Parts: sequence; structure tokens; C-alpha cells
Amino acid sequence: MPFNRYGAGIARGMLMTLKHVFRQPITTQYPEWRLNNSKRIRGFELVWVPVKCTGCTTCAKACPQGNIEIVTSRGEDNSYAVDKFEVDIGRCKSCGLCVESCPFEALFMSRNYELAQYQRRKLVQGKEEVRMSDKKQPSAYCKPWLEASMPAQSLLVNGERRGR
Amino acid sequence: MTTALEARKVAQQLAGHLHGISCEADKNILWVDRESLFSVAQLLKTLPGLEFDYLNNLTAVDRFDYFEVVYHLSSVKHNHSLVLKTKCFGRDNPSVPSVFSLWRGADYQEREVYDLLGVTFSGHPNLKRILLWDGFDGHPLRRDYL
Amino acid sequence: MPWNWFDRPLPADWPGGYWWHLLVFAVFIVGLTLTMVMIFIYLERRGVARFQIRPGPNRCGPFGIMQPMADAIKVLFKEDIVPDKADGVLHWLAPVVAFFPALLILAVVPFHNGAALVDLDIGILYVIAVSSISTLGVVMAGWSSNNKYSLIAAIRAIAQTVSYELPMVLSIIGVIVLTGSLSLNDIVARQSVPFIFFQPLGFLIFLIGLMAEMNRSPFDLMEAESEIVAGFHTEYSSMKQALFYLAEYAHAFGGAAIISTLFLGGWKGPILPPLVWLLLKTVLVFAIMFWARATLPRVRIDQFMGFLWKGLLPLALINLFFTAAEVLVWPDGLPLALIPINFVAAGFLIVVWSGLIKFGGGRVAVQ
Amino acid sequence: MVLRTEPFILNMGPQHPSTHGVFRMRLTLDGEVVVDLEPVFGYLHRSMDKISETRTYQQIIPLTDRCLDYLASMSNNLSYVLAVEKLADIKVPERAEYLRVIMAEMMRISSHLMAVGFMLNDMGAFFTPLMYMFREREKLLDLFEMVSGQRLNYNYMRIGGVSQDVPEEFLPALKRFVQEMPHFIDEYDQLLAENEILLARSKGVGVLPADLAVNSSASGPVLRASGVKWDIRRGDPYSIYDRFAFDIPTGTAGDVYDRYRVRIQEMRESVRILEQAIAQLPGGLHRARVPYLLRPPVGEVYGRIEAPRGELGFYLVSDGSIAPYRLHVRGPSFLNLTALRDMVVGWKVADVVVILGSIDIVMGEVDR
Repeated sequence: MPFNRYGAGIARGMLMTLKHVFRQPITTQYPEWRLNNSKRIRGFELVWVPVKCTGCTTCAKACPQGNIEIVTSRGEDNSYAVDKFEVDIGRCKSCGLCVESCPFEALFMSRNYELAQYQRRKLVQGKEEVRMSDKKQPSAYCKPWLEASMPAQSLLVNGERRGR
Repeated sequence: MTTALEARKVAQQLAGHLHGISCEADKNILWVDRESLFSVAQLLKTLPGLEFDYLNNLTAVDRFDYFEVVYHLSSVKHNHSLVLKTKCFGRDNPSVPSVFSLWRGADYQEREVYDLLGVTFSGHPNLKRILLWDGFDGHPLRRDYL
Repeated sequence: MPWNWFDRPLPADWPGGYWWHLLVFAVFIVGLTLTMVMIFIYLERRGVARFQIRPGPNRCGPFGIMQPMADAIKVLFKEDIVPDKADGVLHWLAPVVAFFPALLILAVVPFHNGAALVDLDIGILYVIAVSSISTLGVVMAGWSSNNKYSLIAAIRAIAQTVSYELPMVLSIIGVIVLTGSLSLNDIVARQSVPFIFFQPLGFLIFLIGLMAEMNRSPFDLMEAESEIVAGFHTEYSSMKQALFYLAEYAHAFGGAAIISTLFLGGWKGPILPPLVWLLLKTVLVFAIMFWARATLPRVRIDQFMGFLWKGLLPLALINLFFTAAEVLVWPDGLPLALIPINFVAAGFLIVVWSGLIKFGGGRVAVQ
Repeated sequence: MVLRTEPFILNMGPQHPSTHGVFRMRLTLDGEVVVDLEPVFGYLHRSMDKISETRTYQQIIPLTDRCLDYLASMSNNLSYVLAVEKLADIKVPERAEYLRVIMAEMMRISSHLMAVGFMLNDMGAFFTPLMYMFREREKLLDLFEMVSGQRLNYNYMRIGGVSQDVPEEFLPALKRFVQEMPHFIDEYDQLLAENEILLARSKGVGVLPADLAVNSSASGPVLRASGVKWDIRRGDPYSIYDRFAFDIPTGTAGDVYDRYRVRIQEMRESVRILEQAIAQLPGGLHRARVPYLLRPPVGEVYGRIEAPRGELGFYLVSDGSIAPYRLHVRGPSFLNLTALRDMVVGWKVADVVVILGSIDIVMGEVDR
């Protein structure tokens, strides 16, 4: 085998690691430093816009987990009124198929990702919790027109990684 | 590009070497009897011009009446492929001959089929459950399992 | 060496009185060891992290310096688990046996001119004898844990001990030939030029042997975490685990202190106090060790044995002959002109010898 | 005098630092030497096949993300959608094809980085190469996150295209990565490729002869390291792989070192493909119109691609309904394990983990 065996490779490797000492660490110090997530981030919950929702249950059909529960009743002007819109985000795997399938732009993925709870039943989100609010902003997943107003994602390729 | 061999031509090629064994041919599926499976597989592996040396995939489908054991064969040498199928009747103890001695790659795949569909491969040296634990009741990939 | 006003020799019973001397030094050694262990753990974690382009532990205290403390507290509050069917007494005794040799080594290390707990005439012999005791602790731990990984580690430890001792001792003899004394203080006192310059090969062999003894990567075969989980301390938890951890780093400190005493001039150095010099050199040696740890893959056990027996042992012998010949020719101290010759000879020997031998076996035929 | 020794049995795994998940090996040891090995599977069995029978074709896509090789989700997606498209005879727009190839090749780089890093980690290089490779992978994960919204379970490919077009800042970032990457691969080479310890640990260790590799259905880098020049991207080009120029790196000895080198070389080739794909990327639609509840005609199909770990095949049987009648996954790492015993027997315990690392299994795919 024509390879050197006296330690030249070891020396080269050690020089290589030494070179890395002088490089900037790439780790983000998480709770203090936040990176900008992707504009299309699929957060761990859904954002629902009741005004636009017609109660067609396309999202419930699209969900692979069967995780969205919608109960509707017929309203006065012959349109559906959504009585119940319940998502168990503990069982949601954030695949985004419901958002993609929604024909009326009434359902979005959320940008939130810190949703730990002490009890599983608190992860079940009813009509009020799923509703869009100041704390629940929609992401641009499958809704590309939302992208323009969002901050650019921080990319390690461009060296923008230290967060704020 | 891998050429999918026409099963009819392969069947004709095999016909000269097989005595008393018939194999039907769909468009590119070669159907063989359960009994003659091993000898056909052996021919497919060794016959010059065919030389299917690579077992891509081995699985089975539960068709209620019978189990369909599917072998996807291909040849790295000639870059062609063939689908070999056999029917295996009976739900209590369906059995097909093992091709372990021809293709080592059949080892775990046959064990998996045995585990999940309950098709026994006679001649397999170590036919045990592989993904489920020993003593598991039933074969979950059968259509009538739950 | 330039003149250093700290270098006044201390009396053998400093600070006066036999018992005072023992007490002060015993407390000092234990305190220093514990402090240095903390510093080493911190340095290693931060240092290795820097090699791996991450910041390392930086939350606990300023720059994370309290991290070892926090770890220690955490580990002390853990439940002490002794496996069923373990050999209780040995299991309890093993961490102690593994730890105390590290302290014993430091008993003869001079921290100042003439200031050691005891300045034994046979100091270096004592170090060699004592330092191998910790292997006993490893073997006890491995045997008593009733765990197969630990058993493998214990058996590896025995094989390893037998292998690394010889080249290490032979390379020390090179130093002894140069000084003519076994006392560590004498050895330091005679190093007008650090012996690494006259013994580059000896230094390398001793360093490798030391890394093997302290089972630092790439020779950490007894606790190879990717192979045998944690080796001999797989079944240890809580205080006992902490004691093993302590033992490892205390050993690293002891070993680094010995190597800086033997080859790097010990407490000698300009301007700064001798103790500071010794500690600086110790940290330097340790830095080389964790640098190697951060870079190198682990060797296999048979390659390791082959490397020690076929590679290092003959080289150490050659080195010894070389040194003896030099001392024969220049009995009154070696001329400085030998330094480059030594280095060239060492490099030449390494290159030639490594081409001649084959490390380790290959596949074993299994029926 | 021959010293008679008693072999003893060591259960390596399912909880072991370097069995890459919950793989378990029953090793029969004679001292340190492995006399026998029996792999035990099933600790991560999630029954992908059975679950798929109750899901529509669209809903299986997120399943392929996580029930299979979770380090190469894009490749799993690609393999599945290609099989369904073959079954239902769907034409995919040009741009979608290119995007798929870009994603698959990025995935290959990312997956090989992990493979090589963990193999070196098994060898005992205390996380350093792994951290360097994680850094490069992180750049790719950023890009994946940009296009699909998540970092591991992308769920990006759709039957008939991809779910969304790439954002406009994607291509400049990818170009930058493609420019930088060869430099980093050089750095890895300098770090360890000539390292004496690595050579001693990997040269000649765990040899898998070419005939055994073919016979035991090994695929991917394991097969190529044995010297068989077989790559489905070249041998049976799917998608648009026939438009790109790239080499198929092969090894000669089939040992651990060759597998390591083949992976490193494949990363370089993937970078080459990426360069070409970026240059050729056409405009247009990213997704064909496909009914949401797809009902493929009755039939069956075996679709396969060259995933990072080897030939990933989906065997689909359709009965004309909205859910597949039968779905079977041919997992490359599952079948690469077939010859594990032959590679390992006769070597030491320390080599077992290295050989296993060089095969590069992902338990999600082995147990499915």
C-alpha cells in the first residue's frame, strides 16, 4: 500500500483542526439569539381565518392524521356556520397538506414553534385558539403572496448566522 | 436504460430448458407455478443472455384468494429487468420455495414477507419473524388482519 | 536559563518542621489537583469545542468557568446505582483505587526548587510504580460491574498496561542517563536546556505512552465510547462515576506534570515563579493531548499493541543507545550543537522504522 | 499449547452509542474477535406498508418523509412520486423535474455528509469531522427550510411536480453553496483522508467482494465501493438524469476505506450535477394539474431511484381506488445489511461499529 505511515497525515489533520480554532463558531445561542426562520416555515400549529372559512372540510379530508374536526350547521342565509373547528396539535405532524388544499385561503401554517405545554389536552386547540391573532401570524407556506412582507431568512451559506 | 424484458420472449427462451413446467407470460410479468418457481429462478439466474444476478425486490400481495409473491429481478451485467410472480393459494399455511440459495438478498426480504404476510418460504435457513417479535399473533399485512 | 530570583532552593522541610511540611504539602497537592482538574475539564471542553467550531459551555458563570463545578454538583446528587449481581465491595473500591495513584504521583513532583512532598532518591521509579496501580482500579471496575462491555475494557486495560510501560520506562532511562539521578528535583535542576531538545524521540515516546496510560484519545481503548459504550465505567453513576472522571483528569494532570518535569524543564523558567512555570507547561502538554483527541480516530487494540511493541519499544531502545553513546563521548554535558542532529536523527528513525513494521493483524480466520 | 477459550455473547444495541438508532446485533465473541453476528431488527417498526393502505396517494407523501430514511426525505419523496406518476402516467413539467433533481442531489450531499461524519465518529474521531460536516449540512438544511418550510420532513414533492416553486433568494444561495462546497471537501480530505490511523482502521477492513455484493442485493455506495459500476441514475435514468454529465465513482477493494472514498467522491459529483442543473433550470410551471384524490388505473409498478443509501424502490399495487392496495418499500439500508455478517466475522469489536458505520444504515428505513 503506497501510503505514508510516519505521521504526516496525522500532522496535516492536526493543522487542519488548528485552523478551525480561528474560525467563528457557527452555533446559535438559542434563547438569546433568534434566527429568522424561513418565510414558509411550517410551525407547529394552524392559523385559521374564520371570515373566509366556508366549512367545506377540504382540510379535514386532506389531513393524513384525521386530525381536524369540523362541525358545521346551516346558517340563516343558507351558508355554513362553523360550530366547531378543533385541531389536536399534539398529533399534527405539520405536513401542511391541509393548508395546501384549502380552496379559500382560510387556513395557514403558523410561524410559532415554541408551543410546549405541560398537559397533552392543552394541545387541543378549539375554535378560539386556532383563530388568527396577533400572537399567531400566518407563514407563507403555499401562500406565496405573503412572502414579500416577511424578513429574509438567515442563511449560513451567506454567513448570516449569528442571530440577534 | 434498463430494458424490461418481454415476459413472453423470456418464457420462450426458458421453454427449451424446462420440461413439464409451464410458465405463463403477461406483458412483462412472468407467472410461474409455485412448484416450478425454484427451477425457473435458477434458470433465470444462470441462463446465458438472461443472467439475472440481482434481486431488486421481493414482496407479496394478499389477493384474498391467493398470495402473489413478486420477484423483481434485474441483471447488472446486461442491464435488463423482469418481474417474476407466483401464486400461492391457501391462507393457513401458504408456502413457496425459497430463493435464498440463489440470491442472498432474498434473506431478509423473505423473512419480512413471512413475518408480515405469513407466506412460508421452504428452504430458507433461518425463517423467523424479523420486524415483529417472536410470538406476535397473526400477520398484519394480510388484508383481513383487523 | 536566565537568572530568576524565585529560583532559590527551598529547604527540604519547608515551611519548617517535619509534620508541618507534610501537612502543608498534602493539603496543597490535594487542593491543586482538584483545582487543576476543574481547570483541565474546563479547558478541554472549551478547547475541543473551539476545534469543532462551537463555543463550548458558556452559560455557567463568566465564560462558563463554573461549568465543571455545576457538573460536579449535578453528578453528586445523582442516584448511586449498583447493578444487580455486581461484586459490591470491588465495585465500591474501584474508583478509589483508580483515583489515589494520581495524587501519589504528585507527591514527588517538585513544584519549586526542592519543594516536593518528599524528594525521593528514586522518585521516577516511584512514579512508574505508583502510576500503574490505577490500572488495577480499572480492572476492578470492569470485573465487578457484571457487564460485558466493562469486562472487555478491563481486559483491554491489562493488555494496554503491559504494553505501554516498557517504552515509557525506556524513554525515561534516556533522561536518567543524561542526569545520572533518579530524583525528580535533580533531574529538573540539571536541565539547563530542557531535555526535549536532547531527547526529542524520547519525549515523543513518553508522550504517546503517557496518553496510553491516561487512556486519552487516540488510545482511549478502555472507554471507547463508540465501541464498548463507556468501557469500565459503564455501570457507574453518581459519586463513583465522578471519581472516575476525577481520576482521569487527575491522572492527566499528574502525567503532564511528570512529562514537564522530565522533558520540559519542570519549574525552570525565566521571570515567573516556578510553580507558574510548572503549571503552564502542564497545561501546554494537556493542550497537545486534547488537540490530538479532537483530531484523531481511535486505534484498534491489536494495532495499538503492535504499535507499542513493534514501533515504540525498538525506537525507545535505539534512543537509549543513542543517548548512552552521546553521554559516553561527552561525559561533561552535551554540546548544544547536538540539538539539530538529535531532531534530524529522530525524524529519520521514525520514517525508516515506520516503513519497516506492520501494525496489528488483519482478519482472524474463524471456523 | 492451544488455549481453549469460551465464546461469549454480547448484545450490542438496541441502546448503544454507535448502532445508529435502535439496531441490535447479537455478537458471539472469542475474546475481541467476532465469531458470529446476528442482526435483530424491528425496534423501530412503524408499519409503513399497513398505514399506507389507509391513506390516499397524496397523504402518503408526508409518511415517506419520516417512516423511511429520515436523513434523505427528499429522495424518499422523489422515489414515491415517481412511482405514482409511473403508475398513473402523469407528465411532469420541465421545471419541476429540474427542481426535483436539485433537491435530490442536495439531499445526497447532506446525507453523505452525515454518513461519513458518523462513520468517522464510530472510528473514534471525537465528533470533530462530524461537526464540520454538520456545518455544511446546516447550509443545506437552511436551503431546504427555505423551499419547503421544514428542516427534516420536507414533504416537498407532489404527484405531478413539487409543492411550491423555489423562492427567488434560493438560487443565489445555492450557487454560493455549490461554489464553496468543493473547497470544504478538500478540507475534509486534508483532515482525515491520509490519516495513518484512519488508513489502518479502514484499509482492508470489512471487505465485501463484488460478487457477494451483487448477490446479496447491496446497492448504492456499498455496491459501488466493491467495484461494481452500477448507478441507477446512469443505468436506468429516471427523471432527467440522462441530461447531466457525471462520473460514477467506484472503489476497488470493497473495504471501509473505499466506501468512505466513494461517498466523498459522490459528493463532488453531486456538486457537478447541481452546477449543471442550476445552469439549465428552465422557467414554467412547477406542478402539473393532478386531481387531489388521485385514482390511478388498476395495475402495479415498481419505481426505483438511486437514493443516497442505494436503490430505493416503491412497489405499488393499485386497485383503482384512492388508496394503494399494497405499498412495499425496498429500503436500501435494510438490504445492505444482508451481507453484514460476512463483512464483520473475523474482525474485532472495534471494527464492527466501523463496518456498520460504513454501510450507513438509517433505522427508519431498516425497520420502516
